[in-house]
Amino acid sequence: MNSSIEENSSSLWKDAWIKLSKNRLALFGLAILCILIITSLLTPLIAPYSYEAQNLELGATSPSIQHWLGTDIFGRDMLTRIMYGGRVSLMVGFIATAVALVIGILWGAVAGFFGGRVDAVMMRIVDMLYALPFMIFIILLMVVFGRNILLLFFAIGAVEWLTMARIVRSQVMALRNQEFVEAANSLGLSQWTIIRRHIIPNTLGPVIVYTTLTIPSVMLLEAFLSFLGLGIQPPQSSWGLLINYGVETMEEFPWLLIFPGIALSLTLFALNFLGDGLRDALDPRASKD
Amino acid sequence: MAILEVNGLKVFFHTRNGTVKAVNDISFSVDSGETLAIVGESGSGKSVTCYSLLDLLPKPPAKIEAGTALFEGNDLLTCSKDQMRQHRCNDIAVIFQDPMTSLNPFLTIGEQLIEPLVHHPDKDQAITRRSAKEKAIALLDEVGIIDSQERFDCYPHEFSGGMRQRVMIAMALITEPKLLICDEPTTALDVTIQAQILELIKKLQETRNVAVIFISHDLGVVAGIADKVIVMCEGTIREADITDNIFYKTKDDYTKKLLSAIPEGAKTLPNRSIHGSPLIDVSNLKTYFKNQSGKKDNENQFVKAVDDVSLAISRGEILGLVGESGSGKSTLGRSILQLAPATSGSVKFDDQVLTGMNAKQLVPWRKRMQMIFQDPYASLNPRMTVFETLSEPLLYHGLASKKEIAQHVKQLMDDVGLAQAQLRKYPHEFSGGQRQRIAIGRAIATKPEFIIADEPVSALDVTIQAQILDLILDLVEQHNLTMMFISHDLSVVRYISDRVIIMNRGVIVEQGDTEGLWARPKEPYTKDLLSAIPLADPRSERLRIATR
Amino acid sequence: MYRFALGRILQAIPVLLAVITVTFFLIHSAPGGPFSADKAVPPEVIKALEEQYNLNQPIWQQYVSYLGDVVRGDFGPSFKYSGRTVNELIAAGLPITAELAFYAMIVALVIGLLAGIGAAVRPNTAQDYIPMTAAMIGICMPSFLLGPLLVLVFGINLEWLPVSGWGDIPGDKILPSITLGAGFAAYIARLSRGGMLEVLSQDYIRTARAKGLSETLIILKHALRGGLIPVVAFLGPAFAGLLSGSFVVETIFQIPGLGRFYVQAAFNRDYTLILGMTIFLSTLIIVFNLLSDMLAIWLNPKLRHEIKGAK
Amino acid sequence: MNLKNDHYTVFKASKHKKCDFIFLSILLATCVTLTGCGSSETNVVAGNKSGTLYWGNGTEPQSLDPQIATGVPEHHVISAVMEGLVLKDRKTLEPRPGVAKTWDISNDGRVYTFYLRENAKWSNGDAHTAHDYVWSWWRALQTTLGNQYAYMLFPIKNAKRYYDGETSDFSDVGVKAIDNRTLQVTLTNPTPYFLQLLDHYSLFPVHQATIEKFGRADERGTRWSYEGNLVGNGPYKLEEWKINRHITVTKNPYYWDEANVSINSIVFKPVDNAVTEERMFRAGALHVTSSIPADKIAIYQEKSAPELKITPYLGTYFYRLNINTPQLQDKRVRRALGMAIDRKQLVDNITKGGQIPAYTMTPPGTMGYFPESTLNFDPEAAKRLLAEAGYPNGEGFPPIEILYNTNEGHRKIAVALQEMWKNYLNIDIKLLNQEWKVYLATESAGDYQISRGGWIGDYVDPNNFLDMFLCNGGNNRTGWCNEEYDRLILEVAPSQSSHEQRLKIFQQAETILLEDMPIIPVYTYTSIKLLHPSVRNFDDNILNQAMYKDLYLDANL
Repeated sequence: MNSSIEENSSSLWKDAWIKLSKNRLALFGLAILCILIITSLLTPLIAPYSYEAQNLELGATSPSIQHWLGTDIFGRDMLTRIMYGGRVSLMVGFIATAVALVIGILWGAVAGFFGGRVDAVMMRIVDMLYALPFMIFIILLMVVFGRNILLLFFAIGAVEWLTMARIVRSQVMALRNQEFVEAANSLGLSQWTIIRRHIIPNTLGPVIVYTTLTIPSVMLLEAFLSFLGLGIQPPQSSWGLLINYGVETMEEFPWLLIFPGIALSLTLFALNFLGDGLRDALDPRASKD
Repeated sequence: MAILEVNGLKVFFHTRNGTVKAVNDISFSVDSGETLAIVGESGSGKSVTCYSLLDLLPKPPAKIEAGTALFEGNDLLTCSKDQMRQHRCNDIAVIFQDPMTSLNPFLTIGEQLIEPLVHHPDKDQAITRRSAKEKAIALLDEVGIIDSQERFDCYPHEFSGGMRQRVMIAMALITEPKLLICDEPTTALDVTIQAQILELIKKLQETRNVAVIFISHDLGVVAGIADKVIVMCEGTIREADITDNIFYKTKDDYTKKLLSAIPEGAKTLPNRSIHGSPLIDVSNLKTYFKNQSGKKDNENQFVKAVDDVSLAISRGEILGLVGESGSGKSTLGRSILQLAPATSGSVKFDDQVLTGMNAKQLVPWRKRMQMIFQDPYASLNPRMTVFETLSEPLLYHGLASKKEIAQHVKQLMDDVGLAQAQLRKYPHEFSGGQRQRIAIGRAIATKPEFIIADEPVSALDVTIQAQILDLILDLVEQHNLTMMFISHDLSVVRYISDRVIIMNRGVIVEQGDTEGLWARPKEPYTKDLLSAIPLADPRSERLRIATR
Repeated sequence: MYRFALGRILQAIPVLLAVITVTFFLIHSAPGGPFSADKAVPPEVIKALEEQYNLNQPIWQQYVSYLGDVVRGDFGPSFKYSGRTVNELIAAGLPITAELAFYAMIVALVIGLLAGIGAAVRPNTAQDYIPMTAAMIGICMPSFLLGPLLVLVFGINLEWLPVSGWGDIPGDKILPSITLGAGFAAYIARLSRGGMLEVLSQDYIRTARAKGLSETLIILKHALRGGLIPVVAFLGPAFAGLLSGSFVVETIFQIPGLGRFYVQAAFNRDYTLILGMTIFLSTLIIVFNLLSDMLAIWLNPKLRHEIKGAK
Repeated sequence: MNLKNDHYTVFKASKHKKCDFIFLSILLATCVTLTGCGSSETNVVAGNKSGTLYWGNGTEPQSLDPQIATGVPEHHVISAVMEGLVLKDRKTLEPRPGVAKTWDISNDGRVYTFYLRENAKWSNGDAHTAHDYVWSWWRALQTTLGNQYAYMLFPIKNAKRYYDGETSDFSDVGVKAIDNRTLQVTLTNPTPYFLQLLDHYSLFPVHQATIEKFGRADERGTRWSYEGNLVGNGPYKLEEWKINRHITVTKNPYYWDEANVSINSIVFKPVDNAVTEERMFRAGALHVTSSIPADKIAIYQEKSAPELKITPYLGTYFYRLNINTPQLQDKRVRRALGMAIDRKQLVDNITKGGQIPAYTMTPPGTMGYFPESTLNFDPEAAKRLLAEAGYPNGEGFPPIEILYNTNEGHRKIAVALQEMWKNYLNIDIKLLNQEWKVYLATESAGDYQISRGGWIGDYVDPNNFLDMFLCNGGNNRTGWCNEEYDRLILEVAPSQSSHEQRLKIFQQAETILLEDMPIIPVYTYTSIKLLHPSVRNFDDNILNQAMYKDLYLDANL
């Protein structure tokens, strides 16, 4: 009995995992994501070709035995390019979203919890950032800080956290007058503890759903920024960039668009299944199976 | 002749966790002009029975497995959707429990009233808006809405709870139904309002000669109005008989249990209060809120939730605080605990002034005073297990180390009567009574000296209520607690407290020793309150309704 | 309501001022001036130009005098489009972008609400899954992909619709509106589904049903108002998104709107034009957020009452 | 059973058909509103009937003031509404009479006398005289106007001195109206390409009265060149200018050669996205495009579509090497880089637009100039050179960075080069793209290692390409400086009496440039466009310049 009680200490997450493991669709999503992540990690070992070796005479060819997903206009193997692109895209997608998530949740939770002036000032800052011209901001960042992948995360995070903050804020506004928060107050818990333990876990549902939608759009934003010169540089690539280039030639070489598109869509669906599963798993009230 | 005859009704809920037999083979009948009361605790299937008659259950998961429900010879359970609309529109009306959520907040009450007339399924029977409005206003007058002409265009939130329930009744009656189903129509209302609404239903039933099915968990409520009573438990009928037989000659154990659970009489335990310096000393406390809807002139700028209240609570005393909704009783409780900032006045705890302290300074005092909240659904963090909920105050106040915590929590579980095996469960997996036990466990975790219990039993079934009250009394005894017990239910307060304070509109109306106050109420308001308490005694209830 | 609006407008002033300040110093610190070009420009020319546009003054002085001009409603001359004022350029582009945003909004609302309400009415059926899957793709389908796809199919292969322009040929507004609106339609579908599901499980819907009302009436009259509140709250941010997203669509379809001007201005370092447009777009975004909040209040009688009371 | 807590929605649909019908009709109504009714014929078909030419014109023109404007789209519009003293032959680019009916050149090649047409008029009917040129060129030399092409007038005697403020008396400048119909221009040196310059818009005449009506003569940003105001002397007059939509010009009834202008009006459409432009062309919205996406070229070539027009263009795509980069200071390294580029592969598989591999800075054939080059594709030799410079097989060679401005075409070339140098020389290359203005600032500041560059000739003469790399040339930007080279370009070449002699000097200079290799020529541009077959007399020339008045539309196509 004793040992089982010890396990209880972080049970929301533990229980969530148990519940998740019973949700077939979510597991499927998780499996796909794991496959993608593992493939990315192992890419340098298992990629069939070099991602940068060109064969200009070969040029763009449609899928064949040698090149399962065809080659791009430089004669580079698309499968290899997509595998390497996945490394960048997944990393950017997850890290930048995580940055946005942390800032957005904290900002929104603090603004919503304290309300009043604090809220007004914090949300006006969000309004202002919403209204700022993104393009100029990026160009300036690029110039002031030079080229840096960290900057890319910062730039994306700086944009994406705004909506997150708004979502969390409205959630928190609704939560902060709930009796269990008052109960926590009457226990004398510090404001920070209340936000951390009682408020934030209860905002997770919408946050998770928004997150699963954010990751793919972050991947595409990365393409846009790389295209502008912030972020990764050729011959490296990412799914977003591959799609971006693919669009230009979608009539001539449709496979250059279709395969990276499939890779991204697969991630999107996997994330969505996993996200819905996680949302249900993290909500103890949702039916248990 | 029976207007409605239900035979062998079975309604099951097919969920992913298995099948719940919500209603399992019940039969009953109602004659026109008759009032049938269905009494049972939550989960007994009483509401499901009635909703299944009007096809109002969510399907899936609900499924009507068997049975017939003949309304004037037509089976309601198998009729077509169009026929069902006809029945809903012409024959059977429902008054729902919560007038707060059962009226559409986005539409004026007038619009909602005339709807079934204007959009009648039979085009021939549909009438113009103008005549529908006339009819609705007449009906509003009848149910006791003053200024019905103007109120016709108001939205639900502009009405008080009682008025909303009157609107709801008008809405049910506007189509002149032959059968009226009242689903706990007074449960959400204050005791004086409850009396008025019961009276109104009774009166309307008599003038219109409709059949009524009255659903309630409270035997006291149905005592005065029911002709026949059905007692339901876990989907089956335990007992069905005429009212007097149920109350006076029951043989069924469950019915007996229900009857005995109704709190009656005075506190049986001795008053332990120690005279001398009081533990809590409140003087001239005022708690005002900025008025959101009032005008900005100086007089009405604030809602005076607590207006110049002074009181003292001795060590070991249980003080009952009674008032109707909006009387400021909860705000007073929160102000004493420094959860709602006081506008002026002082609160002393053990001779230490608490008002004006900041959050940090209050921490050591918080440990010594705790609160039990009304709603066991809302007062527990849905994402924390019992273990987490109970261990949080212990760890936070350093009352137990990580190693000992499991032991402490188990001890608490024992104290409040919960099985230790349930440590890992989440609040939603418990029943209301169990949840309230968790909340009580959390409140006593820090071994406080003073607890404010804010309507701790008002959301619970009557049998559970009795258990929880006993638990509270036990704990008070065991831990030598001082308590302020807030409630709108006078019987409960009488059952539990040594001394009573009656509050109305932010001020103390009357206070005194419990039994003394019951015997000799001075203020008319107190008298009104006391006389409105429904008794589980059909004869005296009938008499009281008749004499009023 | 007036008081509420006034309060929000007053709050907007510091926001706008901050936007102006940040943008002003951002663009002035970006490398490359408005007059640098591929072929080296003689220093005399640069000097003459800077003098003419007061760029030789200290930066704070430029800032103060710019603020003064803005207060007077004068956004100054464009540096790049010699002889044009910023006011004039905005006046030329705004109606087009506004129209595009408006049609896109209609597309988003019509498609989004149809899909969302349809899905909510029959949850967990094909009528729910298909539009919701489409919505998920729609949210992530970038317009730089959707636009060319639509052009290829409807413009070039089927020859049903024009491939570019705005108001030149009948029908040339369809593809841009759909391209811009699609992503938002997807959001609205999800929001309205969630909102409607929430409302349809409310007690008052049961009341309405018990009254014998038809399902159509219940959905259109009782459920829609409450169910659409999340959508209404989204309209403000959606409008901001439409404005900033219009750039891509304007480029794909060669629409002479503000979005293209904005980006060209950024690349040209046309300081006054960037600032003017930023101020203008920020104001629009603020105004539409306000309108969408006010609409949400107006839809909710309780909030309406509270706001009215506070007057 | 607590009904409220249940997830499932209480709902059954009964009147579904009705709902769907309502929704569908809303959707339908929206569609109809957006569509208008029916489709109409394409621009091209309509234009062929009405004599309207639809012209894809790149970006929105920033100004139509010929002494302020820069850029190709501006050029296209300005040369429709204005005209210089001399025109060019649409095929050979030989000078042809414009406003000047005839001209004399003095024997020493320094004095030009132009005889203007009697019937030359402004588009408002005003008389067009030799004085207009004196005034216009005076205006072109005002520093306050900020004319970036003022240097085009510098061959004229004292023009540079006047511009630099060394003399304030404009009568010192070698331009004189002898009478209303006679203009005499005196040059500093004999300048063989001077007649060509006269067809450049910076030397076009402007209408004094109109300019002064809208502001000072030397004031920028007046409204004289806008819709309804502009008065010109070209075959067309400005009819309508809708920002970012189109500029429409219609036949100018006062034009001296009005009788020979066939097309009634030209609509210039600013289309800055090549992919969109190509789609518009396919959909019949344009007669002429300004470009074509590289990947589309092959498709047109495969079906040998007559619409595709590829013509050599007077321009060179090259890379600048920053001489101050430590590993690039050795000219053997620079040569090695230059020799390890497989230009043929590049133009065949990457640019695909028929570009010509370039081994010299000046495009071959510029005014009869066919430079010889010591540069070729020779990876082995390149490897040897690199080894000699201390980097055998690229070992120890610090990674080097290519700067280019953000653009898909530049990216592709840089990516290909990166791989070639890696392949042939085993050296590591990084790529850096920057937004245009940032790139310009970086390049001008010399803050790069290798940078892509391009140069389009303003006039057809080797001088225009070679004088970029003078020590203090504003466009040099490589840090390279060679006194002998400067002397050849600045002193020796201008003083040559014969054309052949002059070209020999240029060859000498070019050889110095290529030996030292501060720049690596990559290819000679081609102008690639799509042209509808109904447009006739649109002949190819290396300036990609159309003679509007020669064009006509064949309505049968």
